[in-house]
Amino acid sequence: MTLRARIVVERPAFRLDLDLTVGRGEVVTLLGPNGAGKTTALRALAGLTPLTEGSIELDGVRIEHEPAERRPVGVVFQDYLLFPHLSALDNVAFGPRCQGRSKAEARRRAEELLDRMGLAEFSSVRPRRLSGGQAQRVALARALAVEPRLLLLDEPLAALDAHTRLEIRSELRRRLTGFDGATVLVTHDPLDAMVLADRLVVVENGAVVQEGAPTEIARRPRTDYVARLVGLNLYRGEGDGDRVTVGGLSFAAEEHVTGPAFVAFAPRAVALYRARPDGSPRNLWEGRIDGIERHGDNVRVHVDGPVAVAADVTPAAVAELDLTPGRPIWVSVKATETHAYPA
Amino acid sequence: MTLRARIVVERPAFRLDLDLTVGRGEVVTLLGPNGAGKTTALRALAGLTPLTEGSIELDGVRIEHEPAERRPVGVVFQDYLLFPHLSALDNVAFGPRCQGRSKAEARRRAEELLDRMGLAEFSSVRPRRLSGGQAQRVALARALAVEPRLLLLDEPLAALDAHTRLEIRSELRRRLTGFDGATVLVTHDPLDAMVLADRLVVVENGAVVQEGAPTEIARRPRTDYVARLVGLNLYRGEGDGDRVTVGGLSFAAEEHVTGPAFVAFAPRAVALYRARPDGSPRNLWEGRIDGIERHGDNVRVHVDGPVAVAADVTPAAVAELDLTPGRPIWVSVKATETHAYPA
Amino acid sequence: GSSSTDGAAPSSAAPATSAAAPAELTVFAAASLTGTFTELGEQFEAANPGTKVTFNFGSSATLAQQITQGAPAAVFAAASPATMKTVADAGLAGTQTVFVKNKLEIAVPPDNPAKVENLKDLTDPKVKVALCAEQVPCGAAAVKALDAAGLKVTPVTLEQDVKATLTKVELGEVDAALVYKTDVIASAGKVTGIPFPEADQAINDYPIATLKDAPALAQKFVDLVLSQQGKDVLTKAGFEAP
Amino acid sequence: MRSRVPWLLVVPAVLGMAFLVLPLAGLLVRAPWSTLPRRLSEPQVLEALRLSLVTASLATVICLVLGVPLAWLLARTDFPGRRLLRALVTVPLVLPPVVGGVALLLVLGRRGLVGQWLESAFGFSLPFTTAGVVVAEAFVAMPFLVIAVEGALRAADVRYEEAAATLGASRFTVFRRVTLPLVAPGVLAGGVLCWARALGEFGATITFAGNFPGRTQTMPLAVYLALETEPEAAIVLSLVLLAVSVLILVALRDRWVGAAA
Amino acid sequence: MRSRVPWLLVVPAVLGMAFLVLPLAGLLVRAPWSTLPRRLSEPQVLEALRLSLVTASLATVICLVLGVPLAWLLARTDFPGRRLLRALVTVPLVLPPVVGGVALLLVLGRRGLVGQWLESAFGFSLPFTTAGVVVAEAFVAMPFLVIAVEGALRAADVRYEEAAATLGASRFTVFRRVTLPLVAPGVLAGGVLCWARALGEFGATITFAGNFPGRTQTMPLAVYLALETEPEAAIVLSLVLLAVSVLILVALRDRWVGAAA
Ligand SMILES: Nc1ncnc2c1ncn2[C@@H]1O[C@H](COP(=O)(O)OP(=O)(O)OP(=O)(O)O)[C@@H](O)[C@H]1O
Ligand SMILES: Nc1ncnc2c1ncn2[C@@H]1O[C@H](COP(=O)(O)OP(=O)(O)OP(=O)(O)O)[C@@H](O)[C@H]1O
Ligand SMILES: [Mg+2]
Ligand SMILES: [Mg+2]
Repeated sequence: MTLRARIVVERPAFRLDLDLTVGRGEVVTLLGPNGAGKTTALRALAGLTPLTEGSIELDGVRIEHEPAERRPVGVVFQDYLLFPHLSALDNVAFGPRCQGRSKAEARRRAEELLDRMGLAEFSSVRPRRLSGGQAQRVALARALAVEPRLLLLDEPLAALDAHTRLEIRSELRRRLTGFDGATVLVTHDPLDAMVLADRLVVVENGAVVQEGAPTEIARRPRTDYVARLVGLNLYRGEGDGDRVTVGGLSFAAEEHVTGPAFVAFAPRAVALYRARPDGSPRNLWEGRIDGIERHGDNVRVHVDGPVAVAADVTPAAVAELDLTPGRPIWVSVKATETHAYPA
Repeated sequence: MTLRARIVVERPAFRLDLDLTVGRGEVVTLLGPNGAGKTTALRALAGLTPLTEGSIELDGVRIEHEPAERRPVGVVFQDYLLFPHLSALDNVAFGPRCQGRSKAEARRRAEELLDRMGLAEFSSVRPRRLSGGQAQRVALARALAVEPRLLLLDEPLAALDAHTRLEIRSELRRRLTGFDGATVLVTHDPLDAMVLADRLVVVENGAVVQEGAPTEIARRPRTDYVARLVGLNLYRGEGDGDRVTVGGLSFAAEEHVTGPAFVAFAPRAVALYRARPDGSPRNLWEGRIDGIERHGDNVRVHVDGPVAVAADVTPAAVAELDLTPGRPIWVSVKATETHAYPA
Repeated sequence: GSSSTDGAAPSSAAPATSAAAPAELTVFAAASLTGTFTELGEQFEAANPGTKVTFNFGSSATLAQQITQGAPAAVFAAASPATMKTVADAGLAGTQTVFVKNKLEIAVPPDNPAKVENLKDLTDPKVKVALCAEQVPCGAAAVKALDAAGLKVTPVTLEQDVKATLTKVELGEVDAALVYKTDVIASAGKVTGIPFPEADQAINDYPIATLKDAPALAQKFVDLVLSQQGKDVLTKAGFEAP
Repeated sequence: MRSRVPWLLVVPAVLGMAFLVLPLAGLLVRAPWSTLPRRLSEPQVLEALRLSLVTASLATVICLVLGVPLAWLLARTDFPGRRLLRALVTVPLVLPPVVGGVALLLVLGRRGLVGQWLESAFGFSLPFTTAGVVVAEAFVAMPFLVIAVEGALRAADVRYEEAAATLGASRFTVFRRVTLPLVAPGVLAGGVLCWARALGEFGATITFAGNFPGRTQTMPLAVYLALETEPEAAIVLSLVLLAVSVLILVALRDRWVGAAA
Repeated sequence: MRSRVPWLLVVPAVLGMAFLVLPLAGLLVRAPWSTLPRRLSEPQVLEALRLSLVTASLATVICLVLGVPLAWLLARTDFPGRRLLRALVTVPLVLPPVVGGVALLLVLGRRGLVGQWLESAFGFSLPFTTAGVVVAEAFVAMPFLVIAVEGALRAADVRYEEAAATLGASRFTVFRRVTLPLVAPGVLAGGVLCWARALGEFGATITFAGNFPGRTQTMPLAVYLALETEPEAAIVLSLVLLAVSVLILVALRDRWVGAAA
């Protein structure tokens, strides 16, 4: 393990308590809702926020008492924090200079990095004149320039446009692959998380709620937040082998579970009917439409009832079924599309 | 038309020249790569950057000579710019106060808005203590509080997590629907753009390159940037009815076009083969693998050759075909998945 | 030379006459008169119940400037005839009278480290000497005295006023200085004064005058200063009668 | 968690501190402490102290009211001659205070350019009054405030002001509700400089307002007179002035820091 | 594009400007211009001017070297007694300059606490030397620098310093390469205050360093003495001092503003 940390930070109205291990060359992504404590965790790792308790071990060395400047850590901040008085080039060359490289060497290295970020022509520009995305890329280059053994990124791709994002994501991916240190990344974007992360750590309210490979988490979310994140409907109930009881409903699922269990299915697996359907789908209940919004090419319908559920239907269906908020509606999910797993 | 503007801003190394019209209740999204001039355009509309040339007409009144504070405009800035010395509540109440409302009234209105943003408990908190996403939501509430007739949003959802984003997107959508003024929104996120926009304006290098309904643009991108944005492969060639010639290749497509034409197809429509396939697909050429990256559940393979192309394949296929960068590969696209339209 | 008003009956002899309205008298006086005039002021108030004497002490030059700019002063007591002349030239001064003279002494620290005994010792380059600047009365007097003795002294500093000069001696920064006898007395043993004969050729006159539009009370105050009672207070402080 | 001590900063800082504080120690050592109680019970001393505090505070208020807008004008607007005006603001700093007093007499004195008009129109004359002391102190102290506040304004992020403008705030509202709170530390620093300078003001005050006990005799003037008669008393008086001002500054900072946290 | 004029700001700003500049106008009106050429050709005047500029600049350099780190210490670190020290920094501001000069003599004079040791060890004594002038000016002017810079440091965003620390910068490097450039406007403002105050310094200088033409007689001393005999000459000398300082400040600003843009 490269990084092994227990991070406890106490704030007046908030407590963060995370165990975090990151292997050699591994990329761990912290995913969590706003205010979950992701930034706080990164700051603690970087040495900018003192730990209330806990320890941080990097390559076998305890660093929690080292000051920030002596931790072999590179940080990309959520709002860039590029030095306003230095050109893009000098921002990037700052770290190498601090590491004792000659001015020429540091500038050469910075030029190379900016070039790789597609910013060669902006090297003499001050941050105030950079657009949001340009600034973000300079910040990324600046953090990479110190060749850190622990790389911390707080929403590194948030300000990038889709085009640039693809490129920078690949660039980042490539850097991270050739990087034998540990990487901790914070993002809100499930796609970024899925693409970049070897392992996801989902944080809510200062604590880890789920941890694992992206595909595993996408398949078996354990909290409402994660479920929504990956676009699933998720409920917690009690399994008795065949069926899982949630609220007043009893769900049939692909898998057999006994004891506390989760039930999950995708919004596109949900069918809506004006009248009670006759057919065979065994998971059926009546609800009331709560809200409707466009979602990609489809329409996402939120239905209240014994359980709240999201359904994706085609725009044609909306017109055909005359779906309007407040209207009662029948909801059905096929058992073959419903997954159950132990809670 | 509510907003009718010609915005020309000249900078040492940059020229922005946009024509923009937004109808009553319409939401227009500016989409474009970093540095395209989106923020500059919003600043000009808000009165923060002077026009070099052009005019801005809002509800039939010319406002380009009005100072910012007398334009009926609300702005959400890219980096929030919440007043650090005021609580969240006072930040939101600032606008109503400036409009001459009583203190109590302004605060009531601000409380209501914060509540709707799910931030009721943070109303007495200073911005420095808010997490990134919380701050963004306060900024949104602050802009909405002045009941503007032109609402300008610079990446309003960028810092929100997927969960909150869904909610705030709906909230925003609802507000915008009940809002009979004009809305101009800048975003990098194609999903946000597709969901929120009635019309997309794609800006590159200071000029409009494409404009239209989201679905239309998604179906028929006219620049490489837009194509990548919506996840399509796009080429420009010469049609002679049956076929379109691009570089050395001749594409068969669903549609018949004569003269300058675009050819577009999705990465998932592309099939890869180790050896020349025998079957009937008529669009076939040999290339060389340029890069491979995970993309959602699939793998995206970039192939160089007579034209550069992106292909989405399953992880299983990667193993089976032993896809590694540098390896030669055969590429084929079915004519039925290939679309052609006039350039 | 002094002018006429000598010998008039001391006004303090008629206490009851002007008791009617409480009257205020503003006296502008050189800073070196602070101690003596404050005492005389108290005596004047005691002798003229219902009157209040207000002093404005400062550098004579500043006071002259203030008076020519319209300051509401009734009496001006200057530390040099030159400053009084400024006021007189502006047509603001009544009759001028020299009421005291001040004489120079050599001031040395009590331990007298440079063993200074007379004016000639000050010419020794190893002795650090402070003089007043030529522009202020004590400096002008020092130049006169040295000229009279035919000596040339190179001081380390030319001070703005006597007090500053004296401070340098008190703190031992200089070995000797030329200051007024009154200052040596006021320093209460922190410096030792050495009289020297050439001082008689460099005596500084202090003129006093009532000012234009002054109330009758002003002349009474001047009379008190010139009276024997006034002389007593002033000579006790080291001033010499004119 | 703390870094190594940055000696290159701490050593000069400590030297600087010593340079400022040692002379004070010299005064403390030499002061005739035994006479302190007697001094403090003299009504004249207390009166001078009160007058000093009152006039310095009033002068600071005037400087804030006129100086902060002036700093804003110099920092945020562009008009012909602004650069020259900005340099002229430093004039009262460079002017020897006694000359400053003379200049004030020439303008506001009974026979001055503006003063004679004040006198004939309102029968009101500034010199030799407590108001005159306030004017003299404000004149000498205002540049400190203006320059400090202008520096703070230039260092502040104007984008917050832009955000306020889009919310409908007039330039004055922007100034009052956004700019001013953002540069509060700079205004406080300037205010402290200004108040302290006013409190120690001597030359312009004695020249313009004279030296009348209870009316225009502030502590520095009392110290000057004490130097004439009893030099050691002057040291005691100075120390009293210092002690009071340090106490007030410590109390103020606490209050202010408390309010801002 | 411009807003309406914010009268509530412009009116007090113009009043403030008038208050600062009018007395100068008074001086200009009264100055005996005809004697100006003669004055300017007097070698003593030029010498005093040169000495003033040199000593004020040296004093400013000393203040920058010692004062900026001191401001940093007060703004960025926490140690017991910091609040008291911060208040003590203002002491030389409040101290009447003449008393300040006495305090310096008590410490650095021939028989002072430190001075007697300097004299016996190096045969070196500060009073009555040009170095003494620099010391006196630095003592009086340093608080202006420290307070202005501390204000600027407090208003600056510490997150940039954090970012620099994560890039491996020691606290001193952070200070030199990030903090200092960020607060440059504040340091400039403080430096201007400091220089101007040093240039106008009179009381402490004459008390500590004495008055000897060519060695310790700066312009304010020359002005003061001229006031004693020829008030009009004093006005001319003051105006010369003002004109030179305004010229230098305008030139400096232009240069500095040019470099920052
Ligand atoms: N300086 C501070 N003092 C006190 N509380 C703070 C401070 N900074 C953040 N908080 C609080 O700590 C909690 C965690 O904040 P943090 O910035 O770590 O969240 P986050 O997960 O990064 O959120 P986001 O995704 O919105 O950036 C929040 O509730 C926030 O209000
Ligand atoms: N103050 C300025 N002075 C000069 N050039 C500027 C300034 N601000 C921005 N620019 C330049 O103008 C161009 C447009 O910038 P703008 O911020 O409008 O881009 P954007 O489309 O908002 O990009 P992003 O999506 O990255 O925020 C960029 O090339 C940028 O470098
Ligand atoms: Mg965060
Ligand atoms: Mg932008």
